Amino acid sequence: MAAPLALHLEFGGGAELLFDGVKNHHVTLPGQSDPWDMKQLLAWIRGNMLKERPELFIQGDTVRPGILVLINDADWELMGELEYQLQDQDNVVFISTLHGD
Amino acid sequence: MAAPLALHLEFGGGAELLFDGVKNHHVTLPGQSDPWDMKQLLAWIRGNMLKERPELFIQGDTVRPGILVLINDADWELMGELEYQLQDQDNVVFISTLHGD
Amino acid sequence: PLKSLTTLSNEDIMRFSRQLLLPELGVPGQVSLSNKSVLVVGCGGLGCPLAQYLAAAGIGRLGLLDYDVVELSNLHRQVLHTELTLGQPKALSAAGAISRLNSAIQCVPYHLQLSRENAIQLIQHVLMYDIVADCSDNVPTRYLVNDACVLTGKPLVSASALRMEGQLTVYNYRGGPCYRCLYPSPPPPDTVTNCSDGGVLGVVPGIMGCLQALEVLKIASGQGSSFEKQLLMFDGQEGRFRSIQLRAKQAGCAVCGETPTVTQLQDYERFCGSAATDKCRRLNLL
Amino acid sequence: PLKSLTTLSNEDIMRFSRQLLLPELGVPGQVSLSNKSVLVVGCGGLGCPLAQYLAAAGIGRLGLLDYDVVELSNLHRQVLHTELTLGQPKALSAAGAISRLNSAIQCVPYHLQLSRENAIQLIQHVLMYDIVADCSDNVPTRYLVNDACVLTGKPLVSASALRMEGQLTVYNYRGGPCYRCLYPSPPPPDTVTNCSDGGVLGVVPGIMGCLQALEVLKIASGQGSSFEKQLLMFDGQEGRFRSIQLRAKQAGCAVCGETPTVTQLQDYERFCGSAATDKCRRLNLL
Ligand SMILES: [Zn+2]
Ligand SMILES: [Zn+2]
Repeated sequence: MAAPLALHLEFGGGAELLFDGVKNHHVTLPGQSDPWDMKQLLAWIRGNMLKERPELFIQGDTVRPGILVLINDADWELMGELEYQLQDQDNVVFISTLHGD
Repeated sequence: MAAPLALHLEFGGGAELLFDGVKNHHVTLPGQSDPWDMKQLLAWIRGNMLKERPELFIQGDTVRPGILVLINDADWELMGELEYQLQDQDNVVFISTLHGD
Repeated sequence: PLKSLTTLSNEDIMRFSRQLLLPELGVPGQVSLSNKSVLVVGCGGLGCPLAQYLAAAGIGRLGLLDYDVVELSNLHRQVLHTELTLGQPKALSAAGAISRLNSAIQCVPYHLQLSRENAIQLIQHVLMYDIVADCSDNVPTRYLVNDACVLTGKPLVSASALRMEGQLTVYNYRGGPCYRCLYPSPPPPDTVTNCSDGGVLGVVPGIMGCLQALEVLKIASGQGSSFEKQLLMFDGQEGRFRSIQLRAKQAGCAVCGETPTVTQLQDYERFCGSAATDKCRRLNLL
Repeated sequence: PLKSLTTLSNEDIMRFSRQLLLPELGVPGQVSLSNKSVLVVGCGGLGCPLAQYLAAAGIGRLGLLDYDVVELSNLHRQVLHTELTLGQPKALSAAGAISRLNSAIQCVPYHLQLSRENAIQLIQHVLMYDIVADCSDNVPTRYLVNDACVLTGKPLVSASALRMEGQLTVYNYRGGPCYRCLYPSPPPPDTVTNCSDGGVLGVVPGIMGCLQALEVLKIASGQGSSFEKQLLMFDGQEGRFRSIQLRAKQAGCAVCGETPTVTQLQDYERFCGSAATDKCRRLNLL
């Protein structure tokens, strides 16, 4: 049984508008027998934080195209993407790509 | 007898020109009985790193007017200035004030 | 192609004296700038400050591409245009302002809507330039410009701005990723917000366009960029910059990967499900 | 003082529509901008982009102060001036460019060398403005402008640039330090490098001037600044920004402290041992 996990979640580039316009969220994931991974975090966000139109954030079991995920200031592709095992105090950023001039 | 101390020293805003134009220096201060403080670090820089015209960097026992000292990304005034006791892996920045348009 | 200069004129030495003093630039760097050409895709909030500072710094040739005409609602951020050029094509309005600042710059305006039909024309334009700056205002154009740069081997300095935020990356440069490596699939059209929908504080694209100009100048003068595997994010409300380490070039990328499926330009409006303009309003959700 | 507006005209609503969409600004923020006045000290590499974006955003009145005339060596970074305004006072050249961009802005040029003799005049100018932006090119002027702001209670948004580096801080604002709190004594004259001596890449003051404009706009619209107790440092070669936490206002400060000794403007050239211009060359060591 692993201990609860404190995370700093950030949303930017417009993605925060799906979370009441709040960019910074300090959340605690409950303890569970296996370590938390990113796939589970996305399901948890969907179940606990997303109020409406979850398809604007999540499609299938990953984030929708056009949202970049950063784990501790690095592209999540460098960290294992959905399989990354979260550590206590990790910083996870979901940033919507901007297209405007 | 304290262990040797590894520091990251940075010079910017033109102060690097007194150090062969090199902005980043990783240095190790030898172990000594008392902890190293900023006053001693300045004397060590003067004795070991400054090649010429030390008065352009140090005046009396402190830095010359117009150089700002930052310890771990905070103004050294918040950290005790000359009395601050250095810790292993500290980052110390000496930045010359810019005046140009 | 530009004729190749090897020295500076006396007037150049006077004009650029303050930057010739820089050890990072010097006479060789300045000569290199004067032999380089840059295609600016979009003469809006990013393209205006970018073109302004590239011309001021002595880039040899600037291509200025835009499909649009100057409107009053542009002037809060598109600072090369003026009340007197309202209604003119932006590419022409920008070229006029540029030549008042530095008449020695070769300035080539392209008043052009990018589409499937003129894709071959675009590739030929891109081929004539050394560096491309993406200052566009819509998703299809960003994929189109990316693919054109990969197919012609040109570095792409890309910035974007919306509301009070900005992003900057250099694509397809020294082993770094291209835009498709990062974003293999386009965003669903109803998640895309542009400046017409979401608004933008004018000086935010000003900041991002200047940063973009700096990276173009560093590449053009031979210093190299800091952003070929990094994303710079700016939050103007918090006054905060953050640098993010990006993935390497992806072996499976559809255009720059080992077995590319995109070997010529495509229909990007169909690919993205949206038009290559920022005019038509969409669901304003993200 | 500016006459106080409470609504926007239809033309304003068109012109500023893209920034009116921002929840951080909106109509109240835009009305507030149109009722604010900003004194820009120095129409050079920082002052040009700053004034350009403040005018574009709809600041009600801009004071443009400079002692100098436009030279060819300015044009690589001072982008409001043009080949046609060479030899003109910079304050006038800048005012002309500003009114082409937004003719509704009240633009007041001051062609003026700051000195002990016109210190009282300066204080009276400063009193008429809501916010001061220091875009000057020399040390005596930076102390003079700081003291004038403290004595009149105005926020001072200060930036500087040299070579490929820039710095930005907001002084004398919401309990933060003033310039003298940070730098109680002036630097020895032979350690001071200006742009004439050390050079500067033009787009670096472009970036810093835009960032300075953003902080002015945030203060003028009531959002407040991010930099009243912070120093933003930019290294253009590494493409790196860093925010430094600064000391609070100092009880012992000679001008903003509890028992100030500076209660009126002084002779700043004597205090600094150098002239209030960037013309005369000095030892080029730092
Ligand atoms: Zn790719
Ligand atoms: Zn003070």
